[in-house]
Amino acid sequence: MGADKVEIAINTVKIAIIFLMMIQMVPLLVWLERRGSAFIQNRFGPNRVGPLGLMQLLADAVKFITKEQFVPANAVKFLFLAAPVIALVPAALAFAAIPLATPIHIDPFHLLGQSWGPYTIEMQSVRMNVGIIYILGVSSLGAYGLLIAGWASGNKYSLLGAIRASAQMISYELALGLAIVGILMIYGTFDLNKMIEMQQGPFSFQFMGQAYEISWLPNWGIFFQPLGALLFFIATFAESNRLPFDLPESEGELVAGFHTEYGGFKMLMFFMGEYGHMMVGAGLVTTFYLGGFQSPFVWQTYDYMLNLAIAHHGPGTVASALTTGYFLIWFSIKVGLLLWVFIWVRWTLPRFRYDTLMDLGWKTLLPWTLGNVALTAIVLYWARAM
Amino acid sequence: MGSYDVIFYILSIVSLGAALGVIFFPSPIYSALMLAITMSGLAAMFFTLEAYFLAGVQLIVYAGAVVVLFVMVLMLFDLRKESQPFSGQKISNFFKAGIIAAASMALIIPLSTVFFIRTEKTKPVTTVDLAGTLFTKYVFAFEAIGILLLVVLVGALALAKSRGGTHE
Amino acid sequence: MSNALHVGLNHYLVVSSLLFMIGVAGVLVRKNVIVILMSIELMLNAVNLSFAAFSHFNQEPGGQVMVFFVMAIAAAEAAIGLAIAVAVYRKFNGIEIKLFENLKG
Amino acid sequence: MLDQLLPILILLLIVIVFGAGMLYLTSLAGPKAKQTPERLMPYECGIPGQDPQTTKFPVKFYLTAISFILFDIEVIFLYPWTLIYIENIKQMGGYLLISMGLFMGILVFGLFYEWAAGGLEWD
Repeated sequence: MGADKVEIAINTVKIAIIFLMMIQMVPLLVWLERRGSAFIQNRFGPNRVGPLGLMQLLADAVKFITKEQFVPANAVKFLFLAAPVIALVPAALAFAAIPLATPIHIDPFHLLGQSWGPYTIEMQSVRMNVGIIYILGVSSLGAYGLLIAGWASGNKYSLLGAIRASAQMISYELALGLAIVGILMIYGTFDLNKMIEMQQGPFSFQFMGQAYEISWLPNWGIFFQPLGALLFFIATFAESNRLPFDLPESEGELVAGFHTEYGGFKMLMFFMGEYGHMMVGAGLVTTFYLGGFQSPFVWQTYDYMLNLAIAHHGPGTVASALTTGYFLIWFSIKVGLLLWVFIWVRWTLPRFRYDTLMDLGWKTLLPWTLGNVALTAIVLYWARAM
Repeated sequence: MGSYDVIFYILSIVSLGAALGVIFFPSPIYSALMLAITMSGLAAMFFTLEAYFLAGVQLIVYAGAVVVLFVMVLMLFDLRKESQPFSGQKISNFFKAGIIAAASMALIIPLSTVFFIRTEKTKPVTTVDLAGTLFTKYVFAFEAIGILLLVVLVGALALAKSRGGTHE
Repeated sequence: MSNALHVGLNHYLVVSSLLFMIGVAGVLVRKNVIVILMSIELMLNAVNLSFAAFSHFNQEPGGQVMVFFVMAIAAAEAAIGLAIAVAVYRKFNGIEIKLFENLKG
Repeated sequence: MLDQLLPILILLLIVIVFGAGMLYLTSLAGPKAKQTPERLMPYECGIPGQDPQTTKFPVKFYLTAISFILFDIEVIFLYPWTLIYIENIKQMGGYLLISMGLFMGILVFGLFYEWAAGGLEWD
């Protein structure tokens, strides 16, 4: 967190900004979802409130805030109110470890009669040297939010919906953990920043001693592990209970599954948890398989962009801020595209029945990921050790 | 009293308090949630010991799988608050003396040496060392764990399939 | 006094022994089988903590490997313990420890 | 150590304060309606619900949770293996491949045994 008080303060503000940025994404994603589904189903979607329905976000927010704080009769009051916060914690903690861009280097400057020393601010809340294990550990806590919500609302059907949702979540967490092993074998590290550094430059690999290089492909993880990327992406759908995996909320008698009795801002918090998991999933897919925050066509390393900026603006804060902004834009473009795929799949694919859903998790995804791990190990051994 | 020590004391108070909650809450679902807090607190304490990989594994295995199983099973039993959760049977004096002796020994020895022995934090044990030792020195135990897991899987299946009782 | 508060190996041992004692007390005191299983998990975690502390202060990776194995075995034990508890619950419709006496041969 | 644990604790604090604060504020802002007994009934799509004791005890869920724990431990042992596999693949790659192959083989056999014994069926 930095040595002196100032750096700790800067980092705390940065953590709060990244968390609030994640929270601000929720109304935007809700709007994108409604416009997107309207576009897919050939209708208009919200366009009354402000241009293109953008003010609809504000209208939704006000509606959620002014709803009545309703707690049903045989609910356990404290847990009933605590469940939305518990559902929000894993997504926020997991998003903290995803690298957004290269760090900003600020040169010493003079302000308010004091000279402030040089700072480097990491563009992520916490730089973990076991990044991916921490993210898996924290997102496995997501099941508690559902279980407590289902049990505390005293409604028999929401309890059943909660247990179904958490059973689905834990079985796909297995496939998620195994799908990552394939790409981890190739990177050989858990640190997400090192993984992104490894994905620089044109596509190059060693095979039986010679090094090959394909100059028109970027050196991204998806070209090393196409099957692993697909399996990981499917598993992130199920992790965030998104369609076609949101069956526990949609059956006739389960009505809305574990959040049947919830309304107002508590409901919005469950949305924040769901969209938070979606953004963590999209961030992980970009970091592992799509080269993190790097631009696809300028394949040189980071310093290429830095030198370009320095050539125009001279070394200093402005140059590094420009490169960080450049990479931040590329990161948000990739995550945005993946979020659109989440929404696009939701409004095109039909829903699974519960037993086919669990069969897919245990009988197709799990064997495929095990096969992928075995195949990668053998091919790696054949390529590198022979 | 650096900031490192303050964090250690906060985490240990949280973990021990939650552990006390596990055994003193009458309704078992509350004690299961307290167990989840204890596990996460211990994961944070592994962080202070710079065993980052262990902290992540603790979160994945304990806080995210074992305690979720406890919570699920308790919810399926649908128990409400237990009338009198503590077993009232008498504990013989000999047994009580043994407990008090063991407890005091376990506390006095580390507490007494706190004032004399000063252990400095060394270079941390990295995950690569852990993996290196695991697959070279302890590889037999590693394979034995694989067989143990298979046995447990077969056992759990047999238990789940059995109707309980003597028929068929 | 402030020298003694500087955290060393012994502080971790004190916390681990306290946690172990809470686990033992839980096993002795409670009636519900699942809470007894949870107290056993507490005891195993106390051992994990002291293993990690010794491994950190003595620069010995063996300690962390032991924590790894203890976790694997404790999770397997919790799984089997719960499977037995559920089987007993389905048969005797109660979850107190005294129902387990009916399992005698 | 500190620059990895402190941000997480601060973020946890921020999330809890944000969540609890917003809940409290919105409870002030919302209207206060009269709590009639019908209104407080759990939502059963209008049909008066039975009491919760009559639900059938579904055994299937805890079996999934148990097999999840067992295969999760297998995944946990794979993670340190991936760290050291690529680096010293030249000198001990074969040895590592065989040791992990044996471990995974045992557990894949366990998975197929569970599949055959119907552990993964959903009635």
